[in-house]
Amino acid sequence: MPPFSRLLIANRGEIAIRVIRTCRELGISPISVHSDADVDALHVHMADASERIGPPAPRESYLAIDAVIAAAVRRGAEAIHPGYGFLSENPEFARAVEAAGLVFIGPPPTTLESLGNKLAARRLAQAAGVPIVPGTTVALADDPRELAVIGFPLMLKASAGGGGRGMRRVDSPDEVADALVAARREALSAFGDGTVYAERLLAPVRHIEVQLLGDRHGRLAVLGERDCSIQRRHQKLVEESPSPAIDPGIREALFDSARRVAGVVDFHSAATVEFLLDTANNHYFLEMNTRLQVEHGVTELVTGVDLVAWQIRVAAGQPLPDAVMHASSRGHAIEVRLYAEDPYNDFRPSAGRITAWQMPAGPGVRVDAGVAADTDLQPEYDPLLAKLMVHADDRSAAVDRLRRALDETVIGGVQTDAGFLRWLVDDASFMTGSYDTGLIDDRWGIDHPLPDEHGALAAIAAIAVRTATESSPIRPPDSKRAGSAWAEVARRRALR
Amino acid sequence: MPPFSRLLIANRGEIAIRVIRTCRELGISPISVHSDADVDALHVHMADASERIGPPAPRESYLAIDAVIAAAVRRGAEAIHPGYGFLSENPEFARAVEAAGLVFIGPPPTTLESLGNKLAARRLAQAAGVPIVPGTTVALADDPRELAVIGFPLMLKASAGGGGRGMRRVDSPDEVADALVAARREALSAFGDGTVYAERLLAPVRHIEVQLLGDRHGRLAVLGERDCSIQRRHQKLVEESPSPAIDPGIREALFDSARRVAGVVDFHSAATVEFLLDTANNHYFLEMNTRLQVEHGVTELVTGVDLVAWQIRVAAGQPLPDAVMHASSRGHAIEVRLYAEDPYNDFRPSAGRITAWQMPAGPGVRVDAGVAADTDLQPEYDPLLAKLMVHADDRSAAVDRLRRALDETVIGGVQTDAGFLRWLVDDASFMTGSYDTGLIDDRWGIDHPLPDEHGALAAIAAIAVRTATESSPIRPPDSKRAGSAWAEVARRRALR
Amino acid sequence: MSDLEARIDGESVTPAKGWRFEIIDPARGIGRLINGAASMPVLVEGKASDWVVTIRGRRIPVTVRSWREQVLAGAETATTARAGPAAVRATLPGLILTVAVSAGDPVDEGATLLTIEAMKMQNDVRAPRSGRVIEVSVQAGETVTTGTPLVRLE
Amino acid sequence: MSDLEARIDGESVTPAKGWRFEIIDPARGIGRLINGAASMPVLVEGKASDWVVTIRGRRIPVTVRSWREQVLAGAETATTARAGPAAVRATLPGLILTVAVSAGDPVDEGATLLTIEAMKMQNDVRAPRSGRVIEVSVQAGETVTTGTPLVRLE
Repeated sequence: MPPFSRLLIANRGEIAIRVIRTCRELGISPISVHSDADVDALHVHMADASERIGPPAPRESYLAIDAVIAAAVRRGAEAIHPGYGFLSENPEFARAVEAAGLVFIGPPPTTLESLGNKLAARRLAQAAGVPIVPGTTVALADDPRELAVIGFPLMLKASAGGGGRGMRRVDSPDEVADALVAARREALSAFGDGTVYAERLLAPVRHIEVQLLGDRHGRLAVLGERDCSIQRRHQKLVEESPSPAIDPGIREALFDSARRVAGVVDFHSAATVEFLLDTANNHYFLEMNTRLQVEHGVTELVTGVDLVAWQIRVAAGQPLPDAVMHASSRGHAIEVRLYAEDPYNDFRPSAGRITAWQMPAGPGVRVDAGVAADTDLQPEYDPLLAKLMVHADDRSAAVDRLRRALDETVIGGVQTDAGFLRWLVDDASFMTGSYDTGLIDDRWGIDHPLPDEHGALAAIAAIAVRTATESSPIRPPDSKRAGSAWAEVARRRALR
Repeated sequence: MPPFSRLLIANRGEIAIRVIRTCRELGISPISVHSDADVDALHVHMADASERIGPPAPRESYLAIDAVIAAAVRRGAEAIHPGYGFLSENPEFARAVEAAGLVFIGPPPTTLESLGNKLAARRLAQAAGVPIVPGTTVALADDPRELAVIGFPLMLKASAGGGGRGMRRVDSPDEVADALVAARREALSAFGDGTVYAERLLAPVRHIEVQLLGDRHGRLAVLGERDCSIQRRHQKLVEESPSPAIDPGIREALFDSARRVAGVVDFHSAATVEFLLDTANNHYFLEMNTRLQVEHGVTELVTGVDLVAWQIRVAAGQPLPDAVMHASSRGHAIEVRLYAEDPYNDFRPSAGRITAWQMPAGPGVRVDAGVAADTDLQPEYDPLLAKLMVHADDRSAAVDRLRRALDETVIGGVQTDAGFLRWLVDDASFMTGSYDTGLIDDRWGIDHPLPDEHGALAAIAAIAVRTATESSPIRPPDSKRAGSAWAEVARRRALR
Repeated sequence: MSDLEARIDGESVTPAKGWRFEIIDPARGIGRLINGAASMPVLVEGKASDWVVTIRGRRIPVTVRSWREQVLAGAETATTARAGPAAVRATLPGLILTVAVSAGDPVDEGATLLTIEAMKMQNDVRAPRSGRVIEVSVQAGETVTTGTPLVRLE
Repeated sequence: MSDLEARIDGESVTPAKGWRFEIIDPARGIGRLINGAASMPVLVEGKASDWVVTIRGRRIPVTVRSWREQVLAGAETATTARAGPAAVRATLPGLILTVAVSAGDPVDEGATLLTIEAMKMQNDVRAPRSGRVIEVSVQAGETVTTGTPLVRLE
């Protein structure tokens, strides 16, 4: 018996497809939603049906609580999976789902509420006896004297924040005023709440998080950790499990802290407790994300536990079996996120149409993609194209596999961060696992120069293709393929 | 340090690509070979270089020992991986490789020799105290009286055989003469050796095989079993691990028999010992394949051991580490082979061009493919297109995942066995794991009728597409896409 | 649309009730059949009246004709049915291994006419009906492609 | 072939020695660079003189011109260089959040002209060089696409 007969996924892109796949495996009919920008999106085509929920702007579609719930009711869905981002950690949404008589796939609304406020979560962790990053535990005033006590450099953060928004680094007292205005403005615009707090900026530091999975009967499984220290703009680019930085003692200390935080709230479903780890191996609570994490697949690869399937099952009341409670970690997994971002221009989003799209395959490779060839990127949404994951016996084999997989990857039409990722797998600090959150700033920089040898190779390729296509007749301008001059080469080869 | 700096793969299709991928991960430069029919094959494009070894006929290219070794020498390869089929179990080839000063990735030539002769292998297993399928242990005479003792029905098999060739079922004494002539003729034409022996036809039985991996220092790892009972023409279509039919006691008995057979020969590299298991749980030695098996990926998924990487490492003299020696099995894996064969016409090979090619992805799915969109199938070679593998917590979840993956699979232009496989995942005997080698004959048949509801659905789709493309202008006849009438729909959509 | 009739294996087929077809990827001919909760991916290839619809891995040839085309096609079929000798053609490419009949031989339906080796397998080509062999167009050792006439029956 | 010159970022580039390029999949523009033992997959998109070569994930724009085209292009570039006011354009699509300057304002190189929100991020648009603002073409709240002129500098 499937846990539900019909489930609506209140999200888009790769995570909507991830949930659709599990629905199909569980015998649940998946229903998707779409904005006007996503009529032809991949997640819409893979669902059994899709409901329009509004115009492209997220606030009017994927964040529109009423529209999403109306869609679920219209289609007779019994449950809603929010994915990550958008409404996934919104207690108001979770309450509205339950008020409509549907099941929300996630922790209880009160838990979303107490942990969604980052300041409240800091107080909560502190009360549970878990070390937090030194800083304020109440909202900053407009002229915050207490900052001098914390010391510089420090980070201003939005209490309602997440995903790196509303964050500002402050290096000295005279930068405080401007930074506070900027952080408040960004926080207000992004979350409708200008409350800001301060944390000392710890560096060098690693970002390590612990995956939790709980049922509605009080059982809590700790499914290992993920090291997410490679970030740009405080957003993760690469995640791996196990962390190459910790030993069993530190791991157990992190697990213990994670259990403590979860223990003070009413918890079930999947969540992640994030920590910073300094060079003295002290760890500090950062926040607890009460939803599926982008990088959950890394944990699935090493533990063999299907997190999305269990989120859905525990939401329907099923208890966690011993096999999940005592799941052990095997081998090493690494995920890299393929973003439509230009790593040669400070990782700014790139726009356009994907002209070529070839993903790697074979042993130990998993790809969760949200796009395909001929997809037009929608500037309204997150530029994540796909998650490329590898799994192997040990870390060294996983890095070798990742390099092989990246070499099989072909994406045309837009610059992606694949250029950075391919550099990364040959970087000494990544190969040894000794990197920290400063890797991109310290070793990559903002405008990584083009190696001369790559320029010289590009010249060969361009001259060779121009020569090969020289005799080609002019192609009609409506040809969709970017490499349209190649068409003649293809035709001649086909005739031979 | 890579085990070798350059390695030649004496094969084609998916297995050549499989080995190329591992070469890249190990830092080895992969060199491929190709016949004139394979100039544009995928495996050629993925290697660092490819050498022409002859015309399309296998005998003049992929089976041409001198041409393959000359190619390896020309390119400075230090080792040759033979894949499966072709020259992989040919002792003459293994000797020629070593005579050329190169490393053969496989067991020693003497072992290929003693196990390649199926009759000799039967005697060898019997001497090792392993039960063999009842039958003859010497070559059959032209008028074999001993057949009466074995009893009917029985199987005539080619001593030099493999892959189902040179096999004939004999149901009664008066069929013996004709069957013997036919089996001899096929054996002679396929292997150049008309020696034939007889085995009682056991039914119902399951086909279960044990994966072995040995190093050059006397260590032998037993890496679990695979159940390969779903066959057509005595060739496997579906494989899974663990076998749903056996308990730990039977498993240990199979492992013990496998160890005994390997113990009487000089063994290293990867090999598989095949058994039949009857309903009383008696097992009988069938043969030992001294090479990588098509279905090796199933074992890789449950054990986490990269068989190809270890084949290469042990060939270079590396010992097997304890992690491999004691690798345990986790979860359940199933492989289905996507063949260009028509399951509605007795699984006969289909020919043509692949017009659409979309493989599944996401959690727990591995695809090893040898073709892509626009590949022309070469009638000279094995019609295997790709191996679709799934891995999940338990068998039931693996079957659900396989169903989901098959529903994501789109292959256009040629009939494949996907139609059978999609039927299989809903078949009661497959879902319960209670099937035996008679499944296709007993439950599928030769010309599986078209369900009325599928015909009625096909009618809707065809009428809808004709209607949608009705207003389309006539397309130029050289358009490569089979669904060329669709082009107008695509164009209109792109303009919108 | 009601003007169009679908035929499978020559039989008229009534489209399934309650289902509709949605185009997904027109560049590759991929669509989805939808019926409320259920849906099924399908590949549709072809043009004009000749289509091949792949459902659950099975390629189903569907002829879609307007009434006008049906009338024309009907006349043509009638002509074909009256035609005399039957040509047995290769259904797959391969090497002719043995030829079991000669011109003039009478054969029963199902009798082996010749053997073709293709993709590692020996395949018997059998008589589609009883009759007398008029002509054998190939000999052992010859390579044939799909559609090559092999034997003509009276 | 020796007639063709490749330029990257306006600089003439000498093709790498010892390497050759092999076409793999012309339908999608995929090829491979080969140098004895080593090889590297590459994607080549474009036509005529404008190409983008993707190597190790980096898109490298390469201009390939014959001598004749170089002479013509040289004349054109010279004209452009002499042109006066500089237009600052949007490099990504998004929503104008704030506009920090007005016509007539003097700005220093690197000064923030306005802020665009795109893909969840606030991006500052800065002055490419010092000068006086001639015109501001957008206002806060407006949505712009890539290439939209935002501000003109003297």
